Amino acid sequence: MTYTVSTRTPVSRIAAILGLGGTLILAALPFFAGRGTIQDMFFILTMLVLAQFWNLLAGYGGLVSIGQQAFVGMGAYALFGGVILWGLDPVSAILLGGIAALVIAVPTAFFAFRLNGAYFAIGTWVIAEVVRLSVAQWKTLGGGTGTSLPRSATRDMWLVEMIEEVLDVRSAAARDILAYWLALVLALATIGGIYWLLRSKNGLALAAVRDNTEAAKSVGVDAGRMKLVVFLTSAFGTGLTGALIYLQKARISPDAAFSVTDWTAYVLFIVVIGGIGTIEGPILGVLIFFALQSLLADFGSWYLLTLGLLAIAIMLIAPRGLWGLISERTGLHLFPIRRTLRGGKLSPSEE
Amino acid sequence: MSILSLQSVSKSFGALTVTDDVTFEVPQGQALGIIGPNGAGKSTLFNLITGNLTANSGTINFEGRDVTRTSAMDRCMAGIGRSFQIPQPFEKLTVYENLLVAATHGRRLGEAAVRDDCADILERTEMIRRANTPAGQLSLLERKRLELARAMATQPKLLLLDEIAGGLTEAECQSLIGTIRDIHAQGVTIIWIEHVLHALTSVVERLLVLDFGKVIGLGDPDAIMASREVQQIYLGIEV
Amino acid sequence: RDAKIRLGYVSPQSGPLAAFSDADRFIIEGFLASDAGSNFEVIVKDSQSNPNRAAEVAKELIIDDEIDMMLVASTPETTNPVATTCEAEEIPVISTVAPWQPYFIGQQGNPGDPGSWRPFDFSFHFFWGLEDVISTFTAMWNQLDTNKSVGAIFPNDGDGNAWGDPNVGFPPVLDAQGYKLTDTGRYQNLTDDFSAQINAFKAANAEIVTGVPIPPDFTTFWTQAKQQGFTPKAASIGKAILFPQAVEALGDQGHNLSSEVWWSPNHPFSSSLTGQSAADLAAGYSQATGKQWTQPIGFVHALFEMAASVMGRVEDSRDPDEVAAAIAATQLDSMVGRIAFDGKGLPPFAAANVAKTPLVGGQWRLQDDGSYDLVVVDNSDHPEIPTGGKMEEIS
Amino acid sequence: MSLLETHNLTAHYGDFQALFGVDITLEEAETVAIIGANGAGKTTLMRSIAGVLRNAAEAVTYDGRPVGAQPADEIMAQGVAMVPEGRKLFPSLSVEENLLIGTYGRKKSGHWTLNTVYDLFPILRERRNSPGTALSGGQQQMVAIGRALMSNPRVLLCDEISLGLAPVVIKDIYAAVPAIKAAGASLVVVEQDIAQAMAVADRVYCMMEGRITLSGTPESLSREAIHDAYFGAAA
Amino acid sequence: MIWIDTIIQGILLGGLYALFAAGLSLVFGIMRLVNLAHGDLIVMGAYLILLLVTLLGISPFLALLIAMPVMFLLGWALQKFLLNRTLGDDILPPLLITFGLSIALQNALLEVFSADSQRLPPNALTTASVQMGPISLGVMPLLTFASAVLVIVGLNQLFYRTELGRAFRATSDDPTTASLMGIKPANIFATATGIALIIVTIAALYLGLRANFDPNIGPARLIYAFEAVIIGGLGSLWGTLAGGIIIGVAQTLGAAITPEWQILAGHVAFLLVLLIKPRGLFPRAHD
Ligand SMILES: Nc1ncnc2c1ncn2[C@@H]1O[C@H](COP(=O)(O)OP(=O)(O)OP(=O)(O)O)[C@@H](O)[C@H]1O
Ligand SMILES: Nc1ncnc2c1ncn2[C@@H]1O[C@H](COP(=O)(O)OP(=O)(O)OP(=O)(O)O)[C@@H](O)[C@H]1O
Ligand SMILES: [Mg+2]
Ligand SMILES: [Mg+2]
Repeated sequence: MTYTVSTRTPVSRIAAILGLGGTLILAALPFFAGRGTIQDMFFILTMLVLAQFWNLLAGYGGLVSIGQQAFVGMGAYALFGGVILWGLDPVSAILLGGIAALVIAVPTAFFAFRLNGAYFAIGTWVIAEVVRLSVAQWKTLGGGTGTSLPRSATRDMWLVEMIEEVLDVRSAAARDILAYWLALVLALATIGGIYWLLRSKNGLALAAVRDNTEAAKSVGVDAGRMKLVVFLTSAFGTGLTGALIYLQKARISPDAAFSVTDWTAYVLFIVVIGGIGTIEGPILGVLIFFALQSLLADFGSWYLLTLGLLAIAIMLIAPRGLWGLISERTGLHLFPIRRTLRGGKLSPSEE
Repeated sequence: MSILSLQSVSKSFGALTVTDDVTFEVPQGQALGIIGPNGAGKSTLFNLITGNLTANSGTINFEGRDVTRTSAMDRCMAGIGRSFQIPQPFEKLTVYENLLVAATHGRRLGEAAVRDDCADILERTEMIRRANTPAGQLSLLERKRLELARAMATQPKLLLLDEIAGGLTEAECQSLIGTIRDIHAQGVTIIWIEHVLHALTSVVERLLVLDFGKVIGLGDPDAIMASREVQQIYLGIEV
Repeated sequence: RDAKIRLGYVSPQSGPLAAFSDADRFIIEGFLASDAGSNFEVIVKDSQSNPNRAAEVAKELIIDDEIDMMLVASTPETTNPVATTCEAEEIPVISTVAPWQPYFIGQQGNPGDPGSWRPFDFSFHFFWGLEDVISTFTAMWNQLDTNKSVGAIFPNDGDGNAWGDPNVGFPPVLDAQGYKLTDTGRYQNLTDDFSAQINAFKAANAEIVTGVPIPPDFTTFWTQAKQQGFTPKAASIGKAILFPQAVEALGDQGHNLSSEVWWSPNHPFSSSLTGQSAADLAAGYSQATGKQWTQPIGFVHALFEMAASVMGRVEDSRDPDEVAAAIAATQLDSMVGRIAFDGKGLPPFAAANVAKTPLVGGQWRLQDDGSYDLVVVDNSDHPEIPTGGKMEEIS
Repeated sequence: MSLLETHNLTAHYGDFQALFGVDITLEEAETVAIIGANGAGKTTLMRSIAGVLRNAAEAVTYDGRPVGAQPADEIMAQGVAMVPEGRKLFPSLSVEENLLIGTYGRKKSGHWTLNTVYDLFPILRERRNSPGTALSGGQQQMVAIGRALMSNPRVLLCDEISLGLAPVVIKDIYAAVPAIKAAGASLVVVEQDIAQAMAVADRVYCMMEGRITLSGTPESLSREAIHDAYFGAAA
Repeated sequence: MIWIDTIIQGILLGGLYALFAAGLSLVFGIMRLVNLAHGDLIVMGAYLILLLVTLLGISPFLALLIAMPVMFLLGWALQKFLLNRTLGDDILPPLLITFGLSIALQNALLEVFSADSQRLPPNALTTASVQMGPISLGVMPLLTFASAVLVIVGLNQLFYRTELGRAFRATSDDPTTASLMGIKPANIFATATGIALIIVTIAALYLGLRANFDPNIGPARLIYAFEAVIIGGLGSLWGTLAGGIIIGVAQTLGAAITPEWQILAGHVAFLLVLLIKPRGLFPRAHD
């Protein structure tokens, strides 16, 4: 009697093919799209990465953090420090950003993991404030004033010259394209990595912990370690993203880099509106967020007012987010993780 | 050698002492039954053995190692498997995935390595047809079977079963007895809490009676069942 | 040329700094209605007082709206991200309403290391600098009889760090002029308690207070100072008491607070665009909006004067290098005085990018009807601007 | 017309169905017992009647009115009180406050007041100011019963009030039942202790897997029949 | 002497924080609701008082009396029709809804009142002080502190002496069982939020009298309020006062060393307390 296991569904196969095609188009985008599009896509991709990592934390790990700005800011400041103080190339300094975020994530976890639920949320927020206030004392990087990346550093960045030549664009545009490609790689790696995690036995364990922690422990799942790994991973990824975002902005200040609204509240909005606990949710969420911003941002406070009201409305209508609503109605999963056992006594007629 | 030994183990919730100075040993390979009135502390005793609760005092040894303060996960890895009285399935996962969690994490193996084992356990517990059903949709009986199957998937040396026969029809009960005997025959030590006495006595070699958190009897099942005290306390029947 | 010249304009129109932008609409409408203005299209973006947002909208203006030149106003929180973006994008930008040090030094990679500072190619700025505010403040204090002991409240933000800077800020100048400065360190904005500073000032027997706090913090400080029995003879404060509403919020405690004055209806300047005098402009604003005049009005107006002047002197407005060269060559008599990037009064490193405008000192005087009037009390650096009275002690 | 009836009552916890069409009746001044194995659905039945789990309006009728769709507080206000399984005292409240909460929002008086409850369970008078949860299990159960009585209910639902109690304490608790009936309440008693149930009830329902499998007066039911209904038909 | 003054000023500052926190403590304690809009509600209260003061020309204290019932009704409706629908084990829905409420409120205030910073008209009391030996204490901070203590005494009376208070505590322990006792948890929660908004109005009065406010100033104070609630212990009102004082004193002590550490010191004190007592100083025995 032999059994096989598969997670694919017909829909997911189509989705995979479409996804592959989409990825190729996205990779080739700089060859035919204007700079505006590239920048919009950069914004979408970086917000998507932040959203995926927050979703990993809150949606899969049950760790509702409102202190993600600590990792964005830390990653960004590490990039500036690496470039300005130690003369690193900006592209390699992005990695430094991820590592710096990881380094502060360790003591943060030590502290915050003693807290639960709402306490955890507030605790992470306070820690992020502590990091912000401490970084604001870092006088060589401008303290509370902030600082800008020297133009020489960004101009001579790796690959920029090559892109300039190959695509025949100005240096500023080449930098955008490089940043876009980096963001694309990061986003694909993030989605791929999270999908891989969810399909691994550790992903299964995460789901089990989410369903029933006590029972999960009783079958040998190390719930504490799972959470720690998730926390550190998302800190690292968030730090990388922070560094990349500020590489592109080229100017930093503590208030901007550690903004709870920009890097946590909007991210939370994206995930929850799209659908928490799914990979599809943040993708849908970031598109909605971007659409709203492009349509309404010029209306100043009316834009933010609308955003706030929309958050309330969607939470009341679709508590599991828009993707939750869609997949409930249609049973659609673009990233299926359910393992289906086939064969043996489960011959098709009995299935 | 005894696989499990408890030395003066006590546990209380606030003012309520639920496990009161319990001492006993279970020899390797034995099947021990536990009976006692509702609220006697049977399930609590299980929770103490598995690490879901920590004892206030006393020591618990498993395979000669003191495990009193170790976590539920560590004890699972050491070889203690359990079913919950109130089934605790991972509701969003399918039956097969429920087993997969237990097998891959309880035994630190890869998914491919445990696939056939899991399927085999599902067959033996007659759950194979439900393999791809989310556990949240199971009926109570199926949930209880899943509890057993998931516990087996961790390949325990000591298996703790908490009221898995309640509510079964006689035929189902017999098949369950068969399954448990099977497991036992493979050398797994079993401790089984059960109110369905005929099922229990047809498997276990010794019986432990718990009342108000105290051990009030331990020995040969027939002798224990014959005692007047047990008849009165347990069956609530005036004899 | 048939197409209009495209100007991008960024300012904090919402959020905590929105008061700076109250007159934007009035000025821009006036500009577009003027003769020169009819050649222009102005695309206005709101930074929402948020530096992240400021950088984003700057990029949008450059890339999506394909502007020819950027104008940006009001506080380093908005000017710096926009100017940095333009510099990177190689788009000419003119900024104002931020002292030039936080603008220039704040955009350097390592603000602590003057050796590493570099001039900009496309970024230009006109306003006054810290040396002006220091000289104006000390001139005002010198009108009074004090013990020359000064307490300072400098926050940890763009302005505060510049004012308190040991090289370019207050400390060296005050030292040179024989003032004793008590600076307790950079506090965070939105601090709720200033007793540490007040205690330190009392201990130093400070008779003068200076600083550049945000309005709520100054109110907290000033109220607490009174409660705790600290009563300096002079209080010269930047930023916080710029707007009449902020002074009115102090009740009668605002009387004789002093501040830097960069523009007023009494300034003897007129517009190169419309020929209006400063008084005309202020009166026009009050008439159109029903609000009292504020200092940014003149500078936002001058920003558009600059745009008209620069673009009038170029062949191809779409050529960033030509436009940048035209800005650098500006010699304009504007609503805020003469603007020229001739390095006058500036250290060599900033000479190419900064033009200085005149600064005088003023005092808020409580009127009988409960409102406040800003009276120029010191013009020692710019005698051409008339004074309306003498410096008075806070009683 | 009976005081309380259920008609084809069902209940779900998420995807899981716990009750499958349960019909029971309770007459005025009657005591019925519901017995069954663990997980049979006894508690679920009580929670459905009390309004914690909602149902179609017609699924539960009380005094002739359909009340199945009403929330717990409204059902309580009409005179159906419950002693929940596991006592569920409010830990932040003292014994006396726990009792008083039973009268929340009600001005109507009746037989049961603080005094009469203390007379019924004198030990509570001594412990009136202790936190409710500092009491022994039996005393806590007394508080839970007293708390339900304070509302002077017409129907009292008791879910496993002997659970985890010593036989002597159980005797004390059940000794209070005649007084409760005398004060005018009809009782639904859920019990796992069959003997106890038989002793107190006028009629008995036996449940298995969410269904009623047997009902009748205690005298009419044999031990074998109960055993079958309890654990499934014997082979 | 300076140290004593520093500590006393810190205690008085703690009174302000406790006042900001008391309403939050009530709501958090009873419903486990993390209300991110609390700071903005305080600012809204300040604008309401300002509006009454300017329209009717009355004293702020009189305006407070009019504003309180208005805010109560608002809180009641907010809870009943919006927040009640988000309660449950999951903390995310209330987090997102109150965040939405927070930015909606900020921007609505911005539209109506503009970004100009405002202040309730100062009066003689604003800068008045009493001399205690060498230390000069502001009347307004003293009044703020006294109000915080009064609010907490009042809430304690309500909680431990009234039928409503019993219902609050019972519902907080276990809403399901409370409903079996004839309590409507939805209404109890609505009443609690209503009362919280009455306290918010009192906090708003002092916020407006103390310094300038503008529509964006709410969130900055929210974090201190949360800290005070958490280090005090869930549901402990005196704990909230203690928490506020700890943060206030930590801030003034930190500032006395150097103002750069002022706010940092408050946060660090919070983290230290939680490191030693993860459930706060006065946790409830259960939960
Ligand atoms: N976490 C807990 N907190 C407080 N009391 C508890 C807790 N867990 C169990 N108890 C109490 O401990 C006592 C023993 O419970 P336990 O579940 O061990 O009984 P049991 O013998 O398994 O009963 P049953 O046969 O009904 O399953 C009961 O009175 C129960 O209410
Ligand atoms: N909150 C819940 N969520 C999911 N399932 C539940 C819940 N409560 C009860 N159940 C399930 O419903 C079924 C009936 O439970 P119920 O508590 O009504 O049984 P009972 O007859 O009262 O049992 P006991 O004798 O143990 O009290 C059981 O299978 C139980 O696991
Ligand atoms: Mg049990
Ligand atoms: Mg039950």
